[in-house]
Amino acid sequence: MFWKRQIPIAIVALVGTLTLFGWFVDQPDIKSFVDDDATQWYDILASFAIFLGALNLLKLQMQKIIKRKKGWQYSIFAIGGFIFAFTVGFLMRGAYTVNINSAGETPQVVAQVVAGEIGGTIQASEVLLGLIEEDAPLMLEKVHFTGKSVNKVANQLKESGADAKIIPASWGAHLTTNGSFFNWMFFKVFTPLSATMFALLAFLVASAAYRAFRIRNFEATLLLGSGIIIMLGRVPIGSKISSWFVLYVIVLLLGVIVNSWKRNRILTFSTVGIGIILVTIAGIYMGWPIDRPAFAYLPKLQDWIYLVPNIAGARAIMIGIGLGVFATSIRYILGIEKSYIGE
Amino acid sequence: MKKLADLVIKLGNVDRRWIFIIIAIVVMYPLFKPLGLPIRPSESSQEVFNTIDALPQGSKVLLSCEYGPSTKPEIHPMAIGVLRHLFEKGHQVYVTCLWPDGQFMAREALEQVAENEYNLTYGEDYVLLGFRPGNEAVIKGIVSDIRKMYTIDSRAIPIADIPMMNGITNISDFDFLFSASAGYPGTVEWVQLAADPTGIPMSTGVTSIQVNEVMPYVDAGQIKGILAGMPGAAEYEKLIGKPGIGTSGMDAQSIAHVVIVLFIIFGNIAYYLERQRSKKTF
Amino acid sequence: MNDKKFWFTFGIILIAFIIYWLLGHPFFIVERVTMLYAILLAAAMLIFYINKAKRGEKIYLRAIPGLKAFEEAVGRATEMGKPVLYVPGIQDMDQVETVAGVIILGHVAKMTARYETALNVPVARSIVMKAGRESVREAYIVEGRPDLFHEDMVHYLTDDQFAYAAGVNGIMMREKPAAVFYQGKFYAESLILAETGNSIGAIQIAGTASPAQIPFFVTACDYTLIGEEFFAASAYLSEDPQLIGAVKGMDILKVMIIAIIALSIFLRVFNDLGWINFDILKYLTIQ
Amino acid sequence: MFSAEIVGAWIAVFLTLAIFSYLYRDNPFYKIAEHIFVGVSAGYWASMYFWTQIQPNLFGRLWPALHEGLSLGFLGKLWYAIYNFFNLIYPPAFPDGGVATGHGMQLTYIIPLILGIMMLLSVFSKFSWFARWGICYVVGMAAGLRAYGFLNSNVIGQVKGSVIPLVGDVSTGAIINGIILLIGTISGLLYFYFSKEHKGWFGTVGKIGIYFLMISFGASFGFAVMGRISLLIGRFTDLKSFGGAAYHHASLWILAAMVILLGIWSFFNKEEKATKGVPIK
Repeated sequence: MFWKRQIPIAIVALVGTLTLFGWFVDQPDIKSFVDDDATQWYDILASFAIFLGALNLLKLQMQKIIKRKKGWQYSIFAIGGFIFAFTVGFLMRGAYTVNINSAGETPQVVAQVVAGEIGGTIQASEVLLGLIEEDAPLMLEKVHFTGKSVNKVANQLKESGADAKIIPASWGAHLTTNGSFFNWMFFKVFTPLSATMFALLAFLVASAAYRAFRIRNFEATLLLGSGIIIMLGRVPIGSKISSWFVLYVIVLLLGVIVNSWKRNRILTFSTVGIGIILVTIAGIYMGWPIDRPAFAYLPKLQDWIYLVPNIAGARAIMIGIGLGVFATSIRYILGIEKSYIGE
Repeated sequence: MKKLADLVIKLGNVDRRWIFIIIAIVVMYPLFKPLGLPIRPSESSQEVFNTIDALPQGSKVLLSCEYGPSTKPEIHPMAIGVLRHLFEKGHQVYVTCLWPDGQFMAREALEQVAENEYNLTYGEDYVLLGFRPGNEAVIKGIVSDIRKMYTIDSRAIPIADIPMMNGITNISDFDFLFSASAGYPGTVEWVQLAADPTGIPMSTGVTSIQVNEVMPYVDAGQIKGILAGMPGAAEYEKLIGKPGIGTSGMDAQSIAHVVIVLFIIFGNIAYYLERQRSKKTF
Repeated sequence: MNDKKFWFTFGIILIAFIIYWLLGHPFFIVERVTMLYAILLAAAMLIFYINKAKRGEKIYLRAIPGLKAFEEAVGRATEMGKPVLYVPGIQDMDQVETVAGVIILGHVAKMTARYETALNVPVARSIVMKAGRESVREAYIVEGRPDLFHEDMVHYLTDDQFAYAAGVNGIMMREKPAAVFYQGKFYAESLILAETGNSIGAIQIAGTASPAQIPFFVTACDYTLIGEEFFAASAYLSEDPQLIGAVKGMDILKVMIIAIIALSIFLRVFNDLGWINFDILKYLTIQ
Repeated sequence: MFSAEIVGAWIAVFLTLAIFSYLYRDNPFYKIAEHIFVGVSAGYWASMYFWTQIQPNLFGRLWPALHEGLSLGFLGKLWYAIYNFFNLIYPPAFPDGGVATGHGMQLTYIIPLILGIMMLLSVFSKFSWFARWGICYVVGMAAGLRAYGFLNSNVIGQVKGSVIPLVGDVSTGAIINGIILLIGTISGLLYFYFSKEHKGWFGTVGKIGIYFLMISFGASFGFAVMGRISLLIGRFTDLKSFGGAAYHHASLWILAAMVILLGIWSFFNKEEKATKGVPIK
């Protein structure tokens, strides 16, 4: 129990206290440990946690396959995907380029190979080869995924008389070198998958707008109202909607409110009627400018909602969250809250 | 009247796949046939522009990329816009990433803007320090000693060999901080651990979803202005006078918003009619 | 005032700090002293009320409207002879919200045991499944209906977000529960779930602290426990003194914050008018 | 003809459309794409974290590259013997002569290494508690950082933001807005006050508070919709470019193939369709 329970709690208390009060200490040794080394340890452990996650995933998917659980066939794709990414990340450099140090005796032949390699005309390649100097070799832009394919090109170049050298990307940089295999995986496999997962939500939001966002009570009315104003006012089309149109809509809404409040037809119709007449008179008098009165012009109205009542609400939530996180953190440090070890 | 109400109620319960198709068409159409709606910069985007515009020439700017492919449509145009503005003014740009994906995004943006458009030199005008894992701890490391966090950059070049890293030891050596952020860790952590404790001026560009989480900081002056989602990016493109991806998405964005608002209104009418009817039958 | 241990510790820390300060406070970043006071004060407040609750002193918590609706919803499901569906979010037990969700699950299970209504709890993490089972089992035993409990009430679907959402949707379409509870940590799947629940006409009660998902729940569900309400609800239902004490402590902190805002505004007005020479804003900026 | 770029485009289009096919209904294409995603992202994350942190900042500190002419003592030789063993197994991360990432040797970093290895061992159920120490370090540190950060920026910073100027060089409009902001913040905070009944004036304050919160949630709602549409626009832009002649119209071909295959699949899986997907009223 001691190792499983007391020590972990002590670690949290010690590290937490050190980090929290490290903010106030100006002693170089402590400061350097708290600010630099302790944070580095944290980063390193965070990295190990990622590996742990990957191992757990493999374990789970393997179990699914071995026990032939429902849908186990799909787990093969998960494991296959992992093996592919792991190979590209750890076992293959996936990025080789060729440097030509000199074109040798027969630049025309070399130019032919170069043109085949990077595309473009033979003349253009000859010009490129002409630029080679002592310390400035020509770097061919094409990146090869495998050593085999780059060897082929290098050999061709050598056969045509050039002095060519294969330059592999260094380990670590191979992840983001432009054109590397890992880079290719990121943009061609990882990107479409993760981006499309999120894009699905646009459709689901639309369908929820149609079928689930209901005005049930006053709170929901406020919410949908401010949401609609933000949605229209934030985008260019909002500035094309006349403030007079918005005023007429407000009058109609007023009628709905009066109707649900008093349930009196005469009162409702007279409210709407008078409202429409007033707005029309004001409109004729002012000459129907699109952006006035400003409070009914969507971009302006949107800005006000966004900057005043919205911030008020968001600030109340922010302070609440701040207090909540503070309280939870203090409870962790003091060892009162132990849910992170499953208690 | 009754028939109309019947129709509305029936339409209110239409298979949702019809709605999916409508949205797909509405978003796709303007991409092929742009409408060219005018863009008006909002106050908070203007503030970002003014802050960056007022930086003295040759300032050292830390740009942090915390977004990935899933949020690229919103944040990438901002990163590009801000980079263009910074390079136009001749500032030095240091790029860090708190998200692993951010490194790819940053490289793409730098390639497009720094290399192709401005022909700048790596290591003198801009540097991509790259990604380091550890979330807020990385920020804390950059604040106290960037050289312990980054001994090599994303191209595996030692920091000592990069000319523009001369004299940079921690965050106080930078003049400005911009966080292009799509979530955790991101803007909130930069405010809490860098901008507030050290006082470095900071602006941010965030995804729409995050805006409300960050707005109180903007109002309290902890952040100087904010670019909010794709429209924020379009506004920034308008401010620097270089339309890009953000601007071209605005037509589709506008129309889709109108359609969704109409959906909400129509859905509620159907709901109202239906409720009226069920009240009568019981 | 009768918390001797608390005041004793408090006194020792205070005296130690005063001595340290009088010794010339070596290695201390003086600009951050406001923050130190704030941390000590806030932490002391929390600990004080947690201790108070632990000692068994009664702390009043107001009724939360959404919580009353729980009983109504279960009651209606009973009348209609349909099951109750409970979704405890998609995250693991390391999230505070999931913990709160499991605590509330126990409460709902008590009601379904009393009313003899079927309960269905699909979960997305295996640890949540274990915790949820324990909590439901205990509720049924407490209500004296262990015969109605069976393990499959709480069952694991899948870890993946959208696959889980699709699975829960399937359950809703097939079983047509009359009451659906969403209590826990939710992300984008919130609107998928709430929309489906809405289309089958169930009473829906949600509770979450993720600000970005609250709007979808508010518009699509009948009742929503918002943010801190949700945590307070779990404290209220679990009757755990540590949680209740913390809720009370945070309440007091909120009042103090409001008081500080009010005071600071006065001080600022006086300073701006030149009546006093004290700029409060300087003390509220901590670098 | 079949360059990596074009093959990649076809794969990207296939994966994109496979995920979109979920909108029709849950189907094998979606499930395949989803599982590939899970696997690839795990491998991707592991590679990124290893090459950006563990290799340069952990191994680089434990076994830094030895400068020429530097002689090691017995213990030093022993220490590097361990390294040479790693070098034998996986030379890319452990090149000959030490990891050259500019660090000096710092043996205190053995502690995170041990904690990290313990974390990995926790995959075996017997050692499952091994992970606790590492997790606790992370939890403790996060708690210390956050307690300060949140109290400073989210509480004190916001208190400062609420202290609005009422006199001096401020317009009337700004004062009115400031007061609305203040009322909203305070009433919003009081809505979350639990240890007093919301009745009488206090109830009214709470009501005002919830109205402000609702307006704020409304804004979040508007922004959420906005964000999701933006992401869809981004995806369609990509599909559009992959539909071009440069990629042999990948988007169109794969779309057509997928529609046909889904049609066939639906035809053979009709029974399920009756219970799933179709909205019920």
